[in-house]
This record gives sequence, C-alpha cells and structure tokens, in this order.
Amino acid sequence: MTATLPAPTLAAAGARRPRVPTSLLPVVATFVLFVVLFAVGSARYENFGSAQVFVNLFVDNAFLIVLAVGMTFVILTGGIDLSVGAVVALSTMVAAKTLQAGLPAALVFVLVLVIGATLGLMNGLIIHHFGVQPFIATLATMFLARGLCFVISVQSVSIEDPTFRAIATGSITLPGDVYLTYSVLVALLVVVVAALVLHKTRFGRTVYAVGGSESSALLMGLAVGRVKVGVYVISGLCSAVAGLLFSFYMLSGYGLHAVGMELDAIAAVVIGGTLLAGGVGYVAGSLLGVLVLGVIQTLISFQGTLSSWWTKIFIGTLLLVFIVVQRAISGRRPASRSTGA
Amino acid sequence: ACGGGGEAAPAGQSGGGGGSDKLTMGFAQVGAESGWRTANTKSIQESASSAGVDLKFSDAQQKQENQIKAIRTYIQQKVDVIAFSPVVETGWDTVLLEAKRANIPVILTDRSVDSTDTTLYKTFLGSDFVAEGKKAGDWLVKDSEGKSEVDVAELQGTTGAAPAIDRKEGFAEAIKAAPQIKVVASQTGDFTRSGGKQVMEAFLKSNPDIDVVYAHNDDMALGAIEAIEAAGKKPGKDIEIISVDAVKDGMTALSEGKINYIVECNPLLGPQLMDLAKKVKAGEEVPQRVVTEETTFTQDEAKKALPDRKY
Amino acid sequence: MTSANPSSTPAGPAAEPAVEPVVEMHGIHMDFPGVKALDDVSLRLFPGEVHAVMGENGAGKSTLIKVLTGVYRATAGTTTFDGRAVRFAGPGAAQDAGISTVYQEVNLAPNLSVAENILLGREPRRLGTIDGRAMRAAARVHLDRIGLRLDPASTLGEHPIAVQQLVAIARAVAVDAKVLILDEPTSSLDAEEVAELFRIMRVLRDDGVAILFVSHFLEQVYEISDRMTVLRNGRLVGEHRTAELSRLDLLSAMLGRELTTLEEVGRLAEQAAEQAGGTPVLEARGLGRRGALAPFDLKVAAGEVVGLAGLLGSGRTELVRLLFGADRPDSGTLLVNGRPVSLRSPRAPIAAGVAFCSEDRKGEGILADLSIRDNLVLAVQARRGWARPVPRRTKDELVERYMRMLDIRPNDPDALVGNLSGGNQQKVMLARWLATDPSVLILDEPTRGIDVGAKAQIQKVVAELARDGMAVVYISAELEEVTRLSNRVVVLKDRVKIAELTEPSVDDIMHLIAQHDPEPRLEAAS
Amino acid sequence: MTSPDLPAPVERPAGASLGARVRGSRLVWPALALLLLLVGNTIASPSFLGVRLQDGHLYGSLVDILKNGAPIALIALGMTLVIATRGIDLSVGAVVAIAAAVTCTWIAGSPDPTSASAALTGMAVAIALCLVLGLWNGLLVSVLGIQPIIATLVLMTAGRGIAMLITDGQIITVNNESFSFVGSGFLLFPVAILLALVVFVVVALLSRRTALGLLVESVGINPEASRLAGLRSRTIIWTVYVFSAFCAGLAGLMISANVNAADANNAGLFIEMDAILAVVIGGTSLAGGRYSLVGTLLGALTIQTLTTTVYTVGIAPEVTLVFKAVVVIAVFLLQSARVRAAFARLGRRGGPTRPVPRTAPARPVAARPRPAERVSPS
Ligand SMILES: Nc1ncnc2c1ncn2[C@@H]1O[C@H](COP(=O)(O)OP(=O)(O)OP(=O)(O)O)[C@@H](O)[C@H]1O
Ligand SMILES: Nc1ncnc2c1ncn2[C@@H]1O[C@H](COP(=O)(O)OP(=O)(O)OP(=O)(O)O)[C@@H](O)[C@H]1O
Ligand SMILES: O[C@@H]1[C@@H](O)[C@H](O)OC[C@H]1O
Ligand SMILES: [Mg+2]
Ligand SMILES: [Mg+2]
Repeated sequence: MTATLPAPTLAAAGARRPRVPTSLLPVVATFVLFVVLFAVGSARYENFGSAQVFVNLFVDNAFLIVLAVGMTFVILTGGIDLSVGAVVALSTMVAAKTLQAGLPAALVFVLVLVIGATLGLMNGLIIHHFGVQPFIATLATMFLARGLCFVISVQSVSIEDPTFRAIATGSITLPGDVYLTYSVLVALLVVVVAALVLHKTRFGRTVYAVGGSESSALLMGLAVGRVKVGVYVISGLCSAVAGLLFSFYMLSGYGLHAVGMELDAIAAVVIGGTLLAGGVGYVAGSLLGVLVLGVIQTLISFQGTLSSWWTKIFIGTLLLVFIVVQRAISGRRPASRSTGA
Repeated sequence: ACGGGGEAAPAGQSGGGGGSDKLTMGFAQVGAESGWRTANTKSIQESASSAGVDLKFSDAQQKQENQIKAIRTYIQQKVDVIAFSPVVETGWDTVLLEAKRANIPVILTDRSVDSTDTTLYKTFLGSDFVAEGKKAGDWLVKDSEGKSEVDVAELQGTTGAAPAIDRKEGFAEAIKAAPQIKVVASQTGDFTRSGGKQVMEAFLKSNPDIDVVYAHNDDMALGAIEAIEAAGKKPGKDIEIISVDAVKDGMTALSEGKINYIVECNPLLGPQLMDLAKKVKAGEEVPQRVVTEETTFTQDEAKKALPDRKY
Repeated sequence: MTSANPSSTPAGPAAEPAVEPVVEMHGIHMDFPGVKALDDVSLRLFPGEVHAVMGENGAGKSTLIKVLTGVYRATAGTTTFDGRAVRFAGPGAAQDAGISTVYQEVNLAPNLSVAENILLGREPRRLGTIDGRAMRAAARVHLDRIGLRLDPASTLGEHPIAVQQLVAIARAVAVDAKVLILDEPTSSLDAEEVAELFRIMRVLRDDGVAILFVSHFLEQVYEISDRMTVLRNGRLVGEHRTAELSRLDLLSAMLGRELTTLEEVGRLAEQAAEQAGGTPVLEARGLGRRGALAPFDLKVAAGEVVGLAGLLGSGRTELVRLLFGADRPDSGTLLVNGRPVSLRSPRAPIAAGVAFCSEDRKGEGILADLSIRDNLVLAVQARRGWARPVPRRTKDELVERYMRMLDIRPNDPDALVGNLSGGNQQKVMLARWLATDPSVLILDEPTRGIDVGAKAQIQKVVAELARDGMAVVYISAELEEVTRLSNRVVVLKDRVKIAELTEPSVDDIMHLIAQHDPEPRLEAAS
Repeated sequence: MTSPDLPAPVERPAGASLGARVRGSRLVWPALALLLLLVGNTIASPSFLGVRLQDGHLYGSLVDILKNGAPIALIALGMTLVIATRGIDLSVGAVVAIAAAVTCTWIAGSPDPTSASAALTGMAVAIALCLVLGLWNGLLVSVLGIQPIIATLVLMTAGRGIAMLITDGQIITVNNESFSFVGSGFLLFPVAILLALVVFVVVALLSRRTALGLLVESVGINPEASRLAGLRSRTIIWTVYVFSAFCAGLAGLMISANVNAADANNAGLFIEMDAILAVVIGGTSLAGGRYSLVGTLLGALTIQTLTTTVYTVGIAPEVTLVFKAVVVIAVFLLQSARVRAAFARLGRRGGPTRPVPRTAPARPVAARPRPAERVSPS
C-alpha cells in the first residue's frame, strides 16, 4: 500500500479554504463599496444615477486606468513606480511638439511608446542591476521626465493635428444616448490584456512569485531579473499609453500635466486590494480603485458647495472611510498560515 | 459623432432648472494655490450670493483634468452657465464642444483659451499677464533713466505657469528699450515667500551687485525683502523691488517703502462675472473680451489706497 | 591542511563506480566577509548514486550546494558538469542544464497555488498561454507520485511547513534532471513521508540520476546513501562508501571528537523525573480556539518535561501558540504559578515567566539583520522596557555565558544572525529565552534541521534545565526525542487532545494514534 | 515564511583595516556626494565657502544651507525612524502646513500679536496638535493595520485642507520677534539648525543609550518575531509616527517663522519626497531595519546643497529638474555595490578579486519574511 498523508490534514486543508479566495476579498469589498457610493450619489443628487455619469467615470479616467494597470505589475513584484505621472506629462509634451513639427500621428504614437518603454527600461535596469531601491530610482526618473518636459518647452503646447483631434473628439454612442470615447476602449483593452498576461502567461505568474518572495523565486530558477526589469518596462509603456490618452483628453502637451498622478495611481491600486509588499492583487481591483476615486470626485462636483479646503478634507475622509470599511469587510485574514490570527 | 443634443433641454431663457428663475452657474476653479486665488474664489462666491445666483463650485486641486471633469458634471447637471479659470490656455476644445452641444454658454475668467473656434465660449473676463510684465518693465525703464548699469534679479513664478511665462515675456520686452538694464539672475521662487527668500539669499551671495529685484508676485517679493534685510541691506533703497499682484501685505510693504512699484493683478472678478452671466442668460450680446480694471501703484499711491484694500 | 584525512578511508578507486562523474568540484574556496565557508573542498557525484554530504551545522554543506548551482560564485575552484567546465550564472542556469535542487528552508512562492509552485517556469501552455486545467492535472500527478494528496489549486502558504517541504520536493522531481540535490528535505517530515521520498529517490537513482542528499538524520543517511562526503568547518574530511564507514567513525569525522551526550540526556531526564511533581507551574483549563484546536486541559509542573506528539498538522503548534498568547484563544484560561494570565498578547505570559521558541525560525524567530548579541538580549530587553537598556556588562555576560553554553558559532557576538547556519540560529533563539530565566520553556521543533551534535546538546540543555526546576513543553517530529526527554506525553490528533501518557514508548504513541483512525496507515518504513 | 538565505549586506568587515572600514561604511557615499557638491560650487563661485561675521552672526552660503536645510533634516530624522519600522509618512508636508497655520493664526489672533507669550503659546498649541496628528497616523497604521503609505495619504490630503480651513485659505502674516527667532534667528549659528541638532542629539542618545534603537530596528526587521519576543511592537510603531509628526510640526514652525507667515497652500509642499530621499541617501533602507541618523543628516544637507547649488550656479529653471535627477542618479549609482565592486576591481587589478555573491547585492524589499501585517494581533 502506498503510504499517504493522514487524511485529516487534507480534509482540514480543504475545509478551511473559504469559497472566495482570501486574496479576492478586498476586490469584492471595493466593488461593494463602489456600488454603495454610486447609490448614495444617485439618491442624493439629481441626474447622478444616469448611465452617462457612470460611463463618464471611464471617459474621465481612462488614462488613470491604464496607469494603474502598469502600476499593478510593479507593485505585485513588491516595487513601486513614482515616475508614471511625469512620464505622462513627457508623453503629452513629446506628442504635442512632434505633431507641431509635422510628424504624422502614427509615427508620434510609436515615438511616445518607445520613449515610455525606454524610461521604464532605465528604471528597471537601475533597480535590478544596481540594486537601487525602486522608490528612489523612479523618483529620480520622475525628476528627469518632468525636467525634460521643461527643456522641450515651458509653455503648454496645443495639439492641432487633425487625426489626433478626430480620435480625441470622436465618440461612440451607445443605446440610451450614452456616449463614450475611444480612450475608454483602449483602457478596457489594456485591462483585459494585462489580466491575461498576469494570469495566463509564465511572465505573469513569475511576477506573482517574485512578489511572494524574490529570493525564493531566484532559487526556484525563475527569470527574476527579466521579470523585475520587465514590469518597469510595462509600467513605462502603460505610462506612455496613458500619456497618449491624456493627450487626447487635454489636446495639449504641458510639463505641469499629471502632477501627483502617481499617487492617484498608487492609491487606486491599493484601494483595489493589492498589497504594497507584493505578491497579492488583481488588475480588476485596480480598475475598481480608479472608479472609486472617480466617484468620489463626481460626488464632490455634484455637491457643488465645497470650498477648496473642504474638498481636500472630504476626499481624505472618504478615502479613510473607504479603507477602514474595506479592512472590516475583507477582515484580517491570514494570508498564510503563520500570519496567525 | 455624438448624436446628443437632440433631447437636451434648451438651456435658454425659460431654463430647465425646476421652474425657479434663479440662474444656476457652474464654476470650475483651478485650486487654491495662492492667496490671490483664494481672494478670487471668495469674490465669486460672495457676488454670486448677493446677485442671487445659484453657484455650483468645484475646486480642481490644481489639475486641469479635474477641471474638465467638473465641467462635464456641470453639463450633466444642466446648469445655465458654466464659468471657469483656465490657467492653461490649451486643451479645452473637447469639453467646450460638449458644452456647446448641450447649449450651455461658457464664460472664461482670468485667462483665455487658445482655441481658434471662438464660438466655443461667450466671453473672456480677465487680466493680461503680458501687459502686467510690460507695465513693470516700463516703470523700471523710466526709473533707470540716466543710470549706467542696472542689474536685475528676476524671481519667476512656478516654472511653466502662465503668469510666470507671460510676466517674464512682457518684462523682457519692455526693458529692451533700455540697454543698461540687464537681468543677471533669474530663478523660480514658485510664487511663494519661502521660495523668494531662499532664491534671493543665494542671489545675494553669487551676485553681490544686484540693483533691482523683479518678482512675479508680491509673495516672492516679501520673501526677498527678508533675505535682503538679513544681508544687512535696505530693501527699496539699496535694492529696488518691483512686483505684481497688490495683495494687502504687498501694499503694506510698498507703503513702508520696502517695495518700489506694484502692478495690480485684480482677483475680484466676481461682480463683473455675475453681470456677464446674467446678460448671457438673457440672451444679450456681450463683448468677446472684457478686461479687468487694473492699475499700478507707486509708494505714495499705495499709502492712499491701503485703507480701502479688500484683500 | 587540505583534503585527505589520514584516519578515514582514502577515497580510492575502490570507492568509485566505473563511470565518469557527472559533477566534479575541485578545490572550491568560498569566502564570506569574515567567514571562510569553504576551504579547498572537492566533491564528486556519479550517475546512479545517492551521495550524502555530511557535516555539523555550519560545516559548509549548503554553501557547497549553492556554489554548485550558481547562487554564489566561488572565490576559487573549478566545477565540471557532464565533462565540461561550468560556472552557472544562477540557479536558473543550473536548472536548465539539468540540476534540480531543493534548497534548505522552503523556497517557494507562498502566495501562489500548489500547482503553480510545482510547475512554475515550465507550465503546460496552449496557444502561448498557461493551460490551468492541464497544469492542475499535471500537478496532481506529481503530488501523487510523492504520495501527497492535496488540492493543487490551494494556496501554498496555507499549508504547514512540512507540506510545503513536500511540495518543494515534488517540484524538484517533476523534471527529468541528471542531478537532484536535496538539502535537508526531511527535516519536517515524518517517517512515512520519508519512506515515500526514499522510494522515489531509489527509482530515480536506478534511472541513473545522481542524487546529492543532505540530512542530519544518521539513520536516513545510512538507509539511502551509497557514498558520502564529510565536511568539517568548511574543509573536506573525506569521501567514503557508506557501507564502509561506521556511524561512530562518521561522527568522529564530522565532529572531530567523541560523542557521549545522548546517553547523558537519558540519565538527566531520569533525575528530572524524580524531582518533578508538586503544584503545576503552568495550567491550561479548557483552552481552545475555534478552527484551530479543541479546548484542552494541561498541567506542567516544575522540573517536568511534557512532550507533545502527533502527526503532521495534528495541532501541536496551535496548542503551544495558545499557551503563549501568540494566538488568542477563544475559550479557557491559563494559570501560571496559580495566577491567571491574560492571553491577549505574549507579553503577559512572558512577564509570568513563559518562553516560547517558534518552529518557524526565520519567520517568527530570528532578526536576520541584527547581531547575535542583539538577538540574544532582545527578550530580556523587551521585558525591561525601552527606558532601561540592558547594561553593557550584563549584556556581555549573557552573551558570553550562552554562546559558550550552547556553543554558538562563529564565536563572534557581532556576527549577523542572518549569516549563521540554521543550527546556530536555533541556538541563538534558545539563548534569547534562556537569558530571560523563564520558569516555563516551550520549544516547538527546536532540533529541526540541526546536526547530531547540536541536537544532542540542545536535548541535554533541556534535560539540565528541567533538572534544575524548569517546566518544559517540548515538540519534536522525532518521537524518540520526545519520549527520551519527556515525563509525560500529550497526544494530539485532528486538533484534539486525545490522551496523556506517562513515560510512553514510541510504539505506545504510534498505536494510540493509529487506533483512533478507522484504517491505520502507520506502518514502519521498509 | 520562506525567507532567503541570501547574503545580507556587509555591515562590519571584521578585522578590516581602517581604510577598508572607511570604504565599507555606509556614510562614505553620502559624505562624498556632499563633498563633491561643495567642491563643484566652490569652483563655480569661489566665494561659496566664505563665511563672515555680520551683526553678530555667521553669514554665507554654507550658513544658508544649514538654515534652510534644518527643516528637511528634522523631518528626515522623524522619517528615518518611521522607515526603520518599515513604514513611511507621507503626511509630513501637511503637518508642516498645519503647524504653520495654527501658530500664525494663534499669534495673529492674540491680544498682543507681538508678545513672546503669544508666540510661545501659539507654538505650544501647534506642537500639541501635531502630536495628536501623529497619534492619528499611528492609530491607522499600528492598530487598524492599514498600509502606511495609504494611511498617511489620508492626512496628506485632508491635512492641507485643515490647514487652509484654519487660515481661511489666506496667507497669515505675523510680526513677532520671538516667533521669527525660531526660523531666522541666530545664536551665532542659525537657531533652526541648532534646534535640529538638539533633536538629533536627543534621538541619537535615545536610540543608543536606551534600548529604543534596538527595539525600533527589531520591529522593522521582523515584526512578528519581535512581537513573539515580547516587544510592544504596536506601541513602538505608534511612537515613531508621533515623533515624525512632532518633527514635522517643529519644521513647520521653522518654515513659517523664516518668512513670518503661514502659507497653508505651499508650506511643506512635496517636502515628504525630499525627506525620504535624504533618508535613503543616508543609507537607510526603505525595507526597514537598520538605520543611520548621521547618514540622514548628511543626506538632508546634500539635498539642500543641491537646491542651493541650483540657485548659486544659476542653473536655468527649465533644466533644474534634469540637473537634480542626474545628480540623484549619480549618487545612487555610486552607492551601488556593483559599481563599487567595479571600482574596486579597477583599483587593484590583478589582485585576488573579492567574492561577490551572484545574488542581488542589496537585500530586496520583497525578500523580507512575508507576512508584513503581523504586527498587530487581532
Ligand atoms: N493559517 C492556516 N490556514 C490553513 N490551515 C492552517 C492554518 N494554520 C494551521 N492550519 C492547519 O491546522 C492544522 C494544525 O496545524 P499545526 O501547525 O498546529 O500542526 P502541528 O502538529 O504543529 O504540525 P507541524 O508538524 O506542521 O508543526 C494543520 O492541518 C494545518 O494545516
Ligand atoms: N551569505 C553568507 N554570508 C556570510 N556567511 C555565511 C553566508 N552563508 C553561510 N555563511 C557561513 O558559512 C558557513 C557555512 O554555512 P552553511 O550554511 O553552508 O552550513 P551548513 O553546513 O549548511 O549548516 P546547516 O547544517 O546548519 O545547514 C557558516 O559559518 C555560515 O555562518
Ligand atoms: O500672482 C498670482 C499668483 O500668485 C497666482 O498663483 O496666480 C495668479 C497670479 O496673478
Ligand atoms: Mg545548510
Ligand atoms: Mg508544528
């Protein structure tokens, strides 16, 4: 007879697992809270509970969604990327300037993507090969990218290119007279592709493994270096895509665009249930995180009576309520056995 | 393209806003990045309530995209008029087009947009930053007549901000007239007192012969005054100071002789804005451009004006 | 100075199979800052053999493995693999070349599923994407192969360390490797699992795989290995055929001295038993925690050693964590010296004189970036509070006393604990608690991954402490160890305390556990 | 739980020569960076190092660096301890603004706005409030177990709003000599830097003469192990956030006193980034654990010198950020073990090379024992 582990262990292990994986709980919590916030808005304000208001969350935050997706990759490995906002600004600036100089839109897209990926690659190499901490390496890149904007031009530069404008102002009308922009489609596509990459490719699974324990991943013989550099390239690329979407949104390039947007992206990712320590999280959560931030902002606009300072206090308070409630819903589940109670 | 508009209630005379004749205005403020901006906001809020305008106000926390989002929600809320201060000229076409489609008239305050399509907004009420810089330069040119060499240190506003760019440009243009005036050092002080002070401290060490300070706003000038005093010099005498804004603290310093000249940049746009809004709603014609009434102050003028300054 | 040791059988042609070695390491030196971990070490690994690398804690076994697989770059020396000189760029490269390794301590991704941990890096793919179903199926096959019935979709981190260790083994044997390296794979396993592992190792060996095996269990080494290489203090002592080297010779080769400690342990335990009794120092009444452990009673008197026995996952760790307030119980009370103690956090139990060494040394025990000195005084310091630092003199005395008592190596109080070998880390943890002069000492697997010498030494220390009046609760996967030391043994099964036996034999315990099972599974390993 | 047995950073090469010891110390690199900047400045403007006595106090660029660097240094000190416990405090900038707002509003509103007593009570009230804010952050992190970056983001956002609420969005100007003294006063040396030094010395004494340093590092290295060793991890974490807020509050007083005004919008804006940068330049890892106060001090001075350099050398505002980025990257590459190893190899070509373990040189953040939230038992 083949000796086996005593049955109880297995039964116990099986029975203990909750139906929803513990790592998904925060995502569910975020979703519930989003619905609640939206319902509160609909109940309180006229015209809030409309399809268009909901769709506008995507229209107005398409770039942030893409940014948060890139950030999710980085954070899953236990890193962080502070340069994303600045890369968005640089992308808008490069796009605006090169379009002004007469480059065809298609070439501009490529150029912007290449620049974004290159800056990401630079981050990745500095972090992985020189052991510089991600927070700092990307902070330096943030200075650099923003600095380059100003080197290109201090002024804001308008985008007049017809192709660009057509894409930017074009919209798709859904039944019920709800319209959305092409950017929304791009953002959703990015989310889907990212989810596939994370869950269905070797690269994606290695991202999680590295976040779970980098040294273990290394000893497991996984391509840790490639993944660590890779996530920053992805984040750089996402920043460039977000930068293009932002250019559509603003139709201008400007060195002061997207100031502090990195914090919005990080907040969205964390609100979406991803652990900053790495290894746990989902892009779907990050998408929900962006929507939550968007709803908060929409609530404030509809309220329409908040002074500048009460706006800040209100955002802070909602953020707090949100985190605490999320914490309560998803509980302090031990992620691993020794996380003990 | 968007097939909307067909159903949108005409936001004209009769107004969709639930029977009452009260005018609803959505105002998208940039932020509260300076005392100037706060005074601007206050003026708009106060004059709205005294003019019986139902004001929906939102603060974009210095982010243009937030401003755009706010304008979108105003469109959703079907307000009667939308007003906002676009600190950046560019990037407004899409959202303004949406407003136009929804038949909501738009008024720009403080700063214009660069759109070639002038039908996107009804009117623009605000100051001309380039002109402000010019006024400052003109005064210096006159003041420097007969002097052989005038070394100027420039304290710029936030890098990339429109008032900083324009005030620099206007000033540079004006001083072309006097070759003896040279800008020997120019650095950003971020429109803040701390920034002005730190930069000035460094300037005083690297360029000991500075004759004039040109600050893009009063706050930086006030910071510079402290640095000059700490270096054992007399602001306004050993080193002349020119600045822009004419906020109360600036005017006080001017009247005390620590600043030599201030170009006003008036934040109190509220009353004029409400006026324009009512006219627009009533379907009256309004001029495409309304310049705020602004002046300049010398030390003597400051002493006279100071008691009645509101901000 | 160099390789050969005159007293051991010289590694001659006699010890050598008639084939070329698949791995040959020669003249390996490895220096860490301040430590010479390997000093002119050689190793030959032949196809179709199980080769044990033996040595005390810190002898350099793991380091040698890491040099071989490219984790470290040797300071000097050559390695040939399959006849070619190699220097692997990293574990990945070694793996690609055909060397499959289970490193000491579990090195897996706790946040991923069991299936992923087994197949990460070589997942079955369809259209370029991972085929989840095929992967789980493949994982189940690999798990079955080592006799582990486990849901492949479950998260690895939810399973106890022993299961994780088995998963790591499953991962390593899932590939067709030329060389399989197992660095202490059995430290958490029970007899059955070890038997299962050995069965697989034999199959692989017969297929011509070269297996490098490290273990501190002499029985296991003698059972499975064909040849062995012995290290001492980073130097090569000799290479031998297992059959030709007696246990005593092996021990003296490893230790460079005679071993008598274990006999002493028995004697000491008896002395302690005579003195034990009287009022309990520690008394648990109805202590329990839903989902973890059914309420139980337990009394431990001064001078008494109470052992906990049970199968993997039976709830031993849970029990002691409740006693210490590491987890909060939801029923019952704990009395220490007759007074109830709050179990909201470990602080009250500690203040009352309870000490606890966790089985998870790295996760819950040591502070890797701090020195031996700092690690050692930590619990004492915590008890005094921040404002009253342990005076330098006292610190030095404590450090001096316990480093000597437990023979902690290297003998440098400023060495970072993260750089110590596993056994020495364990000793530092023990020292940390002994320094608080506790009246109750709870040890969860204190001898896991520890060499024979140190193991005996720790047991001896425990026995001595009991003799001197300390109450001890002792967990070990090795029942011999438990029975040798304990006056009483508490038996757990399925997270319920099922019995308390006085001076039982190993057989008694095994039978008891087996009886409680409808179909007994415990059979002696063949 | 599956934690690495990778080599840890070399702390103390036992028995190494003095030269090697100096090269191995983590203070060398920040010190070198600072030195290089000073040299660069002196080349660009020879009078840079000049210090003279004026009106009974020292005057010169170096003095400016000390004075203007004091707030960053102070905040970075608080940040160092927070980072040592694996945390981060993004709210310091907002706390600066609140401290400034409270003090100036208090002084301006008191019966005699020029009196020393108004200044003193105003400052006391502000600091007290900051301690409350620190308690708040600590509560979120250590009791509710919220990730520090998000927990402190709440106050970062709302705090500036609170400051603006207090000042009604206006810049509050005060005219009070006792208050000015804190920011721009001199006792031969700038009072600000003296205050920062006092705090530095107190913290240094506390962390080395009491057990605080050990306890903070333990909690940062392995919270669960610390808890099981009987440490009050929660209290310790709580305390460092309170201390950080205290430092930020004091820095807020300096910043506002320096210009005799409270600017709720701009006071302390983005200072958290400077402070974090200072801590890291000083050799403390964001992954928590071992920290260096002296390193932080050097880091803060390096950053301030960089800023002053920009003004002194006359770098155009448009390229300022690029310049800063290049310097920061250069400093960190210098510190990188790999680059150092390359230098070392160049230095003694032919000699026996030092073994560089093939694994990542710096202990990666992710390589910590995993469960990061075990600090607080439920
Ligand atoms: N956090 C957890 N999540 C899931 N299962 C858990 C967790 N903690 C404990 N268990 C399960 O509880 C049971 C008892 O575990 P415990 O660690 O007490 O057993 P043990 O007898 O000490 O075994 P070991 O030999 O592993 O130390 C095991 O089946 C284990 O899988
Ligand atoms: N990364 C490192 N840095 C410094 N010293 C190290 C490092 N790794 C190992 N050492 C030292 O090298 C020596 C050999 O350690 P190694 O881990 O190889 O021992 P081992 O034989 O595997 O012991 P154990 O049986 O306890 O696992 C020890 O003295 C250890 O302290
Ligand atoms: O000077 C003013 C400046 O302080 C503010 O930030 O923007 C508008 C300007 O007029
Ligand atoms: Mg080992
Ligand atoms: Mg156990």
